Amino acid sequence: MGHSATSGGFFMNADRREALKAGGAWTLLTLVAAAGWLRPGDATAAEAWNKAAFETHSMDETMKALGGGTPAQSTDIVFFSTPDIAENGAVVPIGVTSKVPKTESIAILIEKNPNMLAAMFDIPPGTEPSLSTRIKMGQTSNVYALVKADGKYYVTSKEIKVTLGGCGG
Amino acid sequence: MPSTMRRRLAALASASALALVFGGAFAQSTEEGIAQYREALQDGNPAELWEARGEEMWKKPRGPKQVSFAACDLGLGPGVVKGAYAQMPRYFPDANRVMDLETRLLWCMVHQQGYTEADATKIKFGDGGSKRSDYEALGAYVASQSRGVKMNVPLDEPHVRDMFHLGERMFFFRGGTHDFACATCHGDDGKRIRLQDLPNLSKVEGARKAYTTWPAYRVSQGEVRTFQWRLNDCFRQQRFPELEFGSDASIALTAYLAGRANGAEYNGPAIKR
Amino acid sequence: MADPMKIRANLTGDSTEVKVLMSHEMETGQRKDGQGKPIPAWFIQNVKVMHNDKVVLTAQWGPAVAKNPFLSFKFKGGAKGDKVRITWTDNHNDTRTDETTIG
Amino acid sequence: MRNTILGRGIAAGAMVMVVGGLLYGCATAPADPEVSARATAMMKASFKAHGQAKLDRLDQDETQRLCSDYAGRALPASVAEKIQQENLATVRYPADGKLVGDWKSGEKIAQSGQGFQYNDDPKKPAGANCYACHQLSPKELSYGTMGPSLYRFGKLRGFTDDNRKYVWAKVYNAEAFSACSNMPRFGHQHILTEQQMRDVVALLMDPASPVNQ
Repeated sequence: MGHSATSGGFFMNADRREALKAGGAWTLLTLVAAAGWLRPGDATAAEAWNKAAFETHSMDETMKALGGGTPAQSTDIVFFSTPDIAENGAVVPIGVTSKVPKTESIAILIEKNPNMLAAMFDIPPGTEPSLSTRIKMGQTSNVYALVKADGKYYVTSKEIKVTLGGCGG
Repeated sequence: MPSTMRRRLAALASASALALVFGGAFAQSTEEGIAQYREALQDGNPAELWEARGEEMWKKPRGPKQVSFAACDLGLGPGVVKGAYAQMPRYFPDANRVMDLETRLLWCMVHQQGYTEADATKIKFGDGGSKRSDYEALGAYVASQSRGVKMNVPLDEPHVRDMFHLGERMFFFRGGTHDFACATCHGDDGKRIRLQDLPNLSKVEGARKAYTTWPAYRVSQGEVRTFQWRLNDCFRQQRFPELEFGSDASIALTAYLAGRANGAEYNGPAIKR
Repeated sequence: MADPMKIRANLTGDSTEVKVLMSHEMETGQRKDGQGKPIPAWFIQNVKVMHNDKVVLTAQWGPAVAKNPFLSFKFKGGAKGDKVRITWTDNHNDTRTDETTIG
Repeated sequence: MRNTILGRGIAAGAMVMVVGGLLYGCATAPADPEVSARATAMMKASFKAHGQAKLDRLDQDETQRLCSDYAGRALPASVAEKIQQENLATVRYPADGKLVGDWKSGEKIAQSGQGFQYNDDPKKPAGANCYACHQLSPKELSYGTMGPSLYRFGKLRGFTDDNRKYVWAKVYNAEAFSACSNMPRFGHQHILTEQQMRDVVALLMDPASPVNQ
């Protein structure tokens, strides 16, 4: 059946995997959604938001919530257009490219934010495993780019310094 | 597993930090880091969301008289937006006054659309959230229509010229508890406050570089800020009383800075920290 | 109702670059108002990008995504004139869909 | 009518009609007293009292007036001397002679830019915002360059009584040493309390301060 937006990515929590193993119903739903038969608004209601993964405070907890093991460090994950210093923590540009074959999803995690996970993206075949977005950082922190490829997890990180801008008033 | 894993990741992080230092491909200094940051922000400017909102506002009938801004003359004829911001502030005979963009918008709202001045100035500046100012949306739209146009404030016009000179004196006026003038922070080359480079607005190059970026989306505030806001907040930090919206002093100082920027290509609305 | 998104989709070679700006508070739930009362979290949770009828990207976001979110990525298989449609849904179950034509 | 934004504008416009022609064609004269007087009058009509920032903040003292009028021109030596003498005369040392306080508190004062803005709470202590303009502790990367680096200030110059007195006086009234300096007169203008002054002096002059490491 190939990939769909929701199969095999971070979006899948334990329940969903069970559903998938059980076959039938869920697979049909994703195919229907992927084919656009459900209009947005209908389909989005069926989309998952992994609450547990967005409430974690460490990489371990996050991996657990995502249902994955210890990620291997990889030089095939690269940050681009990601500054070493943020002039303001309210908007920090982050770009991640994964050269890991069969990349299925990319997540951005901020070690010292109140909750570590900032965003996760599922990358279906045909979409380049490379994207950029902007996140908030409360303070100077390590930023992790976590990639799931062919069922395995890979990670790289860099520190971004957050500075106090302006006149300080 | 938890703590070992955390430690391993920390080790990875410091290893990659070392790689950064010795790799040499990344920022060598704070300045370069900040430059990278600013560069990365250029990819997408939320000011476009304000521009879209402002364009809709400009074209729709509004106010008690249900009149659109098609009747509003920004100096180049009723409803003409293209290039208008690059020639403001300017003298408007119908109001017998030099006006900047925001003051002119207010004039059109009151004299053409039938708003009371109190209604039209209820929200001068937004808060980045549900409190939204029409001036910020309209300002972003009108200014965006001067992108690529050379600044050409009509300084030969006697009223504008007079305001320019008054604005120049104002720029150097020291006062308040801290003895600050605009020139305190913006009168020298190559200085910065904290990590922010300070344009030397007493020189043509500095005025050109700075003025042509406003209005701007401020990421720290999640809001588009107009030049009226920029001046208002500078004076707050100068420890002055509050500069009134649309006041002559606000227009005189704008005339000085915009006039000094003449000849430079307008390039806003920009995105800033 | 939420403001429209600003979407750009440009074809270069066989790759379509999508850039989108969304109008959203992305309130973290960590901040307090003037009276010291916590401001409740309000943020986009799900994003879906469709090329014609095919999903080309889905995302789950937490409140750490910056206010007025920006997202940029590329996909293959797009042609000029095709539609790119983006939908977001936030934690108040508010949703917004906008589309653009690949140029 | 005069109380409205647009109404005020029309009144000002009429004034322009009277004097506008006079100025047209004149060379730029930065310190033309007539232009300065009109600019000051315009400012007083254009600002409004807000919180603790009342309109009297636009009333210049002699130092402010001279520095405004000579801005952008060479300051004559006699004027500079006059400004420095008058400001030196304002410097007061603490009655107990104690000039050096707690550098940890001084560091906090140096980091804070709060105080005296119209939206600031006048009951809260003000900061000196030293880092806005100066490098001090090497741990703080976010420092300005409007003033010189003060890193290792005491260590380089020596932890002497004379230097402590100089630092006190400089923070108290910078115009006493450098006419039309950009540095606020923290003591003279009552921006910092006596104890805060001591703490800032400690940040620069305590051998244990991070500034001197």
